[in-house]
Amino acid sequence: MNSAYVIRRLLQIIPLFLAVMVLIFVLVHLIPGDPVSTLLGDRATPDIVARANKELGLDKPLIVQFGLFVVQLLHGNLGESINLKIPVLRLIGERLPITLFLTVYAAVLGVLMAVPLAVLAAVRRNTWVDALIRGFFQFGLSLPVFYLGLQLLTLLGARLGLFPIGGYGETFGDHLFHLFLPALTLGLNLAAVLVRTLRSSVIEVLTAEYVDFARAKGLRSGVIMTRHVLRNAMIATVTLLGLNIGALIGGAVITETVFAIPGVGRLMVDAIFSRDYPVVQGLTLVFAVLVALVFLATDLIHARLDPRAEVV
Amino acid sequence: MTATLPATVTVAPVPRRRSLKPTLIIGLVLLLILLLAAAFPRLFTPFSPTDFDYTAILKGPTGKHWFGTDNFGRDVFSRVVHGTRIDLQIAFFTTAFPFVFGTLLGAVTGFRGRWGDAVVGRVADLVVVFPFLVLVIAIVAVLGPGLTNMYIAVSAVGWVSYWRLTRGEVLAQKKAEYAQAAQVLGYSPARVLLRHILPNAVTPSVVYLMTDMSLGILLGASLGYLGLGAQPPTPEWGVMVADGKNFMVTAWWISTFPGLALTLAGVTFSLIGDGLADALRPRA
Amino acid sequence: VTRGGQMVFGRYADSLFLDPVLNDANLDIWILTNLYDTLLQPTDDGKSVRPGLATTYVLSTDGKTMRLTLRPGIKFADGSPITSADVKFSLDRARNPDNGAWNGLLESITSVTAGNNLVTLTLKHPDPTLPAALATFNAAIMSQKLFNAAAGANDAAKAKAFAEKPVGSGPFVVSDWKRGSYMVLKRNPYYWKKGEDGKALPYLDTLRFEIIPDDNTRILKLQAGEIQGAEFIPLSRVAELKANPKLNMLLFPSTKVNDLILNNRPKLKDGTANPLSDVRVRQALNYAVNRDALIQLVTFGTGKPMKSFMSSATPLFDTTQKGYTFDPTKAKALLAAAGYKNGIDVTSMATSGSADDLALLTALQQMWGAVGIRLKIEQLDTATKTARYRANDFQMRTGAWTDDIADPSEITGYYAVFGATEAAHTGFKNDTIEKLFVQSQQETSRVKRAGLYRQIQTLYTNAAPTVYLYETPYPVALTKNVRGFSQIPLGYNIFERTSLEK
Amino acid sequence: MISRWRGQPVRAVQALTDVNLSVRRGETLGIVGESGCGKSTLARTLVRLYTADSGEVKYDGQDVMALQGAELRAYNRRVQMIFQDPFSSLNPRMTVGQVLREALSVHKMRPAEQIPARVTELLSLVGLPAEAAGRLPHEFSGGQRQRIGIARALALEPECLIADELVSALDVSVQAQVVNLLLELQERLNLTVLFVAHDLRLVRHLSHRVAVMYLGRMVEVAPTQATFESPRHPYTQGLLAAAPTLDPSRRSAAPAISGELPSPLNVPSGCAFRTRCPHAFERCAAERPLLKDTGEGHMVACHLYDPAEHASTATGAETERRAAATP
Amino acid sequence: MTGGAAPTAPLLSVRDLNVRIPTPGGELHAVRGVNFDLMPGEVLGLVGESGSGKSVTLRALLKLHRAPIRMTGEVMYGGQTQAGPPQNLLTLPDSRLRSVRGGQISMIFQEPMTALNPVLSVGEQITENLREHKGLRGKAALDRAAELLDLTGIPSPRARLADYPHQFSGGMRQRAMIAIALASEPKLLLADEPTTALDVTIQDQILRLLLRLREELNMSVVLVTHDLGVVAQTCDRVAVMYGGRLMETAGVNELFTHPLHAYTHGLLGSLPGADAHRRPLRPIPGGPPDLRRLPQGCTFAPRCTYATDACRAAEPPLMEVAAGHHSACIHYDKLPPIGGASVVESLIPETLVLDTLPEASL
Ligand SMILES: Nc1ncnc2c1ncn2[C@@H]1O[C@H](COP(=O)(O)OP(=O)(O)OP(=O)(O)O)[C@@H](O)[C@H]1O
Ligand SMILES: Nc1ncnc2c1ncn2[C@@H]1O[C@H](COP(=O)(O)OP(=O)(O)OP(=O)(O)O)[C@@H](O)[C@H]1O
Ligand SMILES: [Mg+2]
Ligand SMILES: [Mg+2]
Repeated sequence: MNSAYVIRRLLQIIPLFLAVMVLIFVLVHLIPGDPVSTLLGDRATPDIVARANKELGLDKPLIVQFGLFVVQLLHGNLGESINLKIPVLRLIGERLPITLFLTVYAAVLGVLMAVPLAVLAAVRRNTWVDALIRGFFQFGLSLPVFYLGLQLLTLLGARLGLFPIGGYGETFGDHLFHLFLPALTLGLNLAAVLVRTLRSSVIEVLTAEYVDFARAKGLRSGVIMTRHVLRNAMIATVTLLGLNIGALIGGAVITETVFAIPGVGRLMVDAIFSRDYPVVQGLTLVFAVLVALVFLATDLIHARLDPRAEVV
Repeated sequence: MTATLPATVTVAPVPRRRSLKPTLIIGLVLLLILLLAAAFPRLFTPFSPTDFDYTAILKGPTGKHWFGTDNFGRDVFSRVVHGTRIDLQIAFFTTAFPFVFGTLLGAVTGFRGRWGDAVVGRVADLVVVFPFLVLVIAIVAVLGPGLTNMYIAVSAVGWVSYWRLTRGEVLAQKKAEYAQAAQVLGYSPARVLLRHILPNAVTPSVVYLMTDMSLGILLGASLGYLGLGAQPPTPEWGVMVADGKNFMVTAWWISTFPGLALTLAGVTFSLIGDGLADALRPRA
Repeated sequence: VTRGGQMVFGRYADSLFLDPVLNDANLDIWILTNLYDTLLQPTDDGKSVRPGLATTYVLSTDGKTMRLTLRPGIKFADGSPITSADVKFSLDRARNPDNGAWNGLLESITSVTAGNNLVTLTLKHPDPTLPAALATFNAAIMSQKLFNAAAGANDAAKAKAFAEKPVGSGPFVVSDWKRGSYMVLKRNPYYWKKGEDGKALPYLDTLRFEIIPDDNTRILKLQAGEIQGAEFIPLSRVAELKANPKLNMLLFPSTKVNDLILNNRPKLKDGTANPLSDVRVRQALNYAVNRDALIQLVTFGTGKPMKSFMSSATPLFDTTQKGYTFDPTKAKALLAAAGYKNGIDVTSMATSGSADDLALLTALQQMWGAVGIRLKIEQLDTATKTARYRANDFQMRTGAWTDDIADPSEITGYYAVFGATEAAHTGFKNDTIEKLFVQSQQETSRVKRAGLYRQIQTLYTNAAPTVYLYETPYPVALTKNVRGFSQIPLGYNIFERTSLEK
Repeated sequence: MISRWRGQPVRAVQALTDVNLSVRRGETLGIVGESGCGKSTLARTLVRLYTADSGEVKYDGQDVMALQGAELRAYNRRVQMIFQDPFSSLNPRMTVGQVLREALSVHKMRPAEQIPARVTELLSLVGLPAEAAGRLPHEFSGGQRQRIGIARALALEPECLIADELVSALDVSVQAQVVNLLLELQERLNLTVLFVAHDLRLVRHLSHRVAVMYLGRMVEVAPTQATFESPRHPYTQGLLAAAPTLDPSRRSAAPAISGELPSPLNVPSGCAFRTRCPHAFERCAAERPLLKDTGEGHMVACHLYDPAEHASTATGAETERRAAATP
Repeated sequence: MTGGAAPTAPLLSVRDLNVRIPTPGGELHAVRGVNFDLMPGEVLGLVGESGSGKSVTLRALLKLHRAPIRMTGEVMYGGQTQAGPPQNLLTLPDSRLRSVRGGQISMIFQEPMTALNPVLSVGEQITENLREHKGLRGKAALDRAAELLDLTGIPSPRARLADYPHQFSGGMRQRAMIAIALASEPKLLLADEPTTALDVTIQDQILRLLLRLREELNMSVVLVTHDLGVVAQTCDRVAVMYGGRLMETAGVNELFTHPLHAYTHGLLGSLPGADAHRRPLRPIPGGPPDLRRLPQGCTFAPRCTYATDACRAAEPPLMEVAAGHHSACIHYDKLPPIGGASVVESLIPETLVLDTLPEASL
């Protein structure tokens, strides 16, 4: 893995970014509805709407608006939210860390759940233990997040009072505590996906010659499991994890709603529904870059784990 | 030269078919049940899934209403059974196009490579980094709400997975000797790809298709939560779960039973997927 | 009463813009009066006004001048005095036609003159709505000095800067605001109102709004005692929470009406004929609605049938109005008379994700289906829905309205008068109503004005440009120890007398 | 000079052009060499699975590299390949009958109604029962699968067979069955065979002439007997010495050739073998030896046998070399 | 078993070894009653066709098979450092077995690409063995690892320790694997086709290396292969396996000159000989048996030209038919003599002496 590769990959994000930029601009302006009348609702007379549109520059031809958008972007400015009347960059700056925290937390919990259980299922494959683990995660995979989240909230939060209901707290420790349930909800879903692949790769790796070779060397089974089996089995899983984390970043909407977490997922949905163009555009661009970075990170980790991976 | 070839070599009687794995059998049986429920919902249900019964609002499960009734006095059991058709439809339509298109595209680009592959790769990148929800909402907003447009939105994104899977597999398979043999036998590229490589490269896609079907239904539920999915009074499991969420405390049965149905469908698809992975693996 | 303490109140969404003049949404309006005080204030029943920052107002006999006397010794939350100059500044800003969506409420004022502690308003014409308008959020009094000190080149920019942490004259002042997450209000030590104990209000030290979008989560948090109050309790949960001994489930009377807004035009946007242009069809739609059943199904018994286009809590609501009864036979007959023996197909837009809209339309599908009206539901996100109806591209849509001002003119101007928004975009226009409304806007006699409104309501009901459904209350749940909270029919959440008892 | 789109194997073809390696009708040419030396690449290039960027392969006077579409398919009908791996060389999802019928019908080898009969005929030709037609490849043993592969190639009635490691994957007892089949078919159908293998014993048994490759280059091409009895190139000699003989009484202690095969990505300059050659001298690093006829069709690419150039170094060595060259 | 010249106790003594593998198509009896002895310092070749059970046998010696595969019989190992009676490895508890595995007995696998862990550097894979069995850590372990690589003939060993298996060529991988196996200085090396994946020139190098190391370390070796040439060049004694059973065991010269089993006979006969250019070979007809459905009697009978009803009636046991020569063929005495010249031949003429090549003088 070399820095030239990283730089090249980073440069590749630029055309992607441009494509996303054009696409999102066209798309948000193509969909019917406009921010002003949505915000003003019933009471807005055509005059008022027209005036507000003029103030926001929404009366200009689309191509001009696009030009202005690009010019602003070049100055590092993502514009100002039409609804909240504060700079988009600030808005994202406030909310993104929460979502990222949640995402990483969920990924960590997901992996912590998936790895030992997948290994257990693989080692005890085709026994009731395996069936139980797979059944449990199938359950996790088949239930909508809002249902799962609410059940966890009701049970672990309200009934047993183990965790706070919603919110995310002030300090790092608070975050860990408050975001446990939402992270668990997302993590369960993630783990459900991971367990499937991880289990089959562990099974596959277990039959590999080098595992037998390791046993023939007289190594302890713990060493064999971690050094030889898991390291190899994780290779395929890391890519999958990357793909899923990418999806998680933008897909935490429902979790954020259920758990009252003011993250970007919720912001995005609100912004789309209210046609808050600058927010949608800004968030989309940030998402795209983030997801691309996650993919890059995944590839780098992959290369770390698998010396055979060609990173040139 | 007097070669002493054995006139014929006896061919050992190998069992023609590996016996189907129990998982696949259970999966197929469950699918059959689901299909029956989808085809003839009335056979199983004494009540209409849409008619109100003001005298039985929010009643818990009883001998009459097995799964209880909802806030309109509709029989939850009937709604769950009738929902089967919609949800299988969702499972089918959210995956049919992505599967066919993604697989074929993956086959062609994997086989041909070069610039077509590069272009599709870039488009796939774009699709993957673009927030899905924005796309769905945009498409639904332009075309109107409802399942059809949800299908379109999902299709616009869903093909990428199949494209990746098939492309990778075709890349691997085209190096296999049987594929090269087909080329050397002077078959047209189309024949080599479609008749020889594709059938051997489609398995991962088919297996993923099963997972994807569960995910499709689940997505339908999530979009239902945002009001972008099935439109009332259509009984759709995901939307039923979403609708029942306000009654989760007072009338748990409204969302729990459709939730179980979702799980059942998920289990069915995943059992079939695992079974198919096994059955489709060519025997060496 | 116990003083002090912090109350946490769960809101379903955060405010957007805390400027009294330039804000747009109920999310702002409904809490603004806790931050900004007005010259007059709506009474608790929302039907009339009482003194606020002004102790009295006097109208000239021709009704074209109003003189208000400011309360002595009043201060902004930073301790600076509230002067008549501030009042002039605020009212001028509020009525500036370039500013926001609300200036129309003060449209009758031609000039504001500030005297010592007197403010004189000169009017274009006698305006019976003016006292109510002065009790409305947009006429709140801001500090000219503080506002002008805010960063920004023009009014809009200053407003943005100022509204991030506004200092007003209301009982509370913003101390911390994390958008989308929480907003902390501190007690304004300079607030003029006195409590039961003779000391200054408010009782609470701090008031914290937590943003909890999901209904279930809000309730769970309330039940767990993590918050002391929660707004927008789903009506389906009301009975359950009422039975909870630890909670007070309150249903505050509101001016909220829930109706179906019909496109009355002969042709729909796509050029097809619109059966709803026939008054008989519209009446049939109204007759075919079983409001009592709807109230049970959708509002879980908490609503009451609409009798007029305006809510029964709106001033000058005519108590003799009957609205429409449930009469499917008559509905059928009317449809037949209109030439639709085989029924009609109609489509209604609904707000996607709104459980209430869905429940309502699902129920209507059933009821109307029985008389041959086949309803198709089209769920659209708010923006699309708004864009569609503003472009008259709809046949029916779910509608809901809450008054912002303690006067019937607002809702009437929107629903019954053609005006700029074509009678709530229905395209309905009744010449008599138009005339009566103009008259009512200058009629200072309450009795005569009530008579005009009675005629308007009757005419409107008969023409049925909308389908009357039900009125719903504001459902707020509080823990048992919370006292003195109210939400007035206009929706304002009033925390000035709220206290946490031991 | 030539480069295939990925690089190295190029040299295989380059050697071919230099040598003007020709295969006569009915002849069996054996090609041996270590793994990765380009045997398969050469075989595949000949059937146009790979295309040479430059250089020329002529079949019956036809430039094979220039063939396109129908012409190429017609060429492939005449020049068929059989593959090494009995497991992956058959489409696992097609029955033997389908495989053969497809080949027959695509190339219209027989009218439709005669196809089933021809399938049976082909199967019996390779010693398989007629009912084999209904079976899938996995139901056969490795040796039987190689027979199926041969039948598939024969379906097109080719003139030339290119057999890439045809029997390498088979056990000796079964290997012999397939070798016999190949011998018999060649006799009966007058086939030209290019037999690519690394088993020297088999190559000697089957071939009329043998070509030895090292790192993509031809180092020695000679009649079989000459190759095995008087190998000239040091590599050929080492290769033969390294092959384990079946005589337990003849064991040697020292390895025949030391060192590893260099990476094909980084072929040594001059003679590619010089890094492992016990006889390497300065010139071997500087100059690439060309394949030259050293008499009786025995061609070697080694400076030791290159009198013209070698003369300039030392005369003594020259005489010695001559003595060795004509034993 | 046959101590012959060396009257010491065998290092390894295998009795009635059976391995049964449950498969969906029925139980696969992969190894059936295998018996043999291995003397200290001896190289035993285990030959047989693909699928005859060589690898399964070898793995069973170290109890490497996992449930549901069942191993029965005795694998008596007498080479423990602390002198004591030989122990049955098949019944040894895992904790004790671990010190034997890799410590006393090492194994090298057929495919160095798949047997080396692709994600661990070669150095890590050697040092983990040193840590486990020699207690070496850190620098000491690295030094020793480099020494071992050097021993197997890998140039600049120190630098190559950090390389991953895929950065090695096939021959080097096999050397690395040997280095790993030798790290613990074992008494016994089990080599499962250590050269099958390699080119002849490399195979030649590796085999010479093994023989040299055997001398230096006085190891015993079990060498599994299906290449008779390799056997001839490397082994002291040979065991021929077919259908999960040992068919014949003999000293290596004995086996190549006087094979006493129809199968060995056929095997040697099917090889191309020097004198029969382009003549039909003499294959053994048919193919190897399906271990799930073994024929009645001698497993080789269906392919055997000498088979009689007696062969098909009962499976003949492995009997001593000559001194140190065991065979499981009831017709061992009726086999025609093997055409000595045609089988035991050398590939290259003995007359060719490499040194006669012209030497370039400079
Ligand atoms: N598609 C390819 N891309 C890159 N390199 C290739 C490709 N095919 C072959 N090579 C390289 O070309 C060289 C020659 O390979 P080839 O397969 O022809 O060797 P071979 O002599 O047939 O070896 P073997 O005995 O192992 O089959 C090797 O170094 C190989 O790695
Ligand atoms: N894990 C297993 N599961 C099922 N069958 C197995 C397993 N391992 C080995 N076998 C079967 O056991 C038999 C003997 O296999 P083994 O690997 O010992 O053969 P071998 O003599 O080593 O052959 P080769 O020369 O191909 O390595 C074969 O039929 C094989 O298919
Ligand atoms: Mg090859
Ligand atoms: Mg083996």
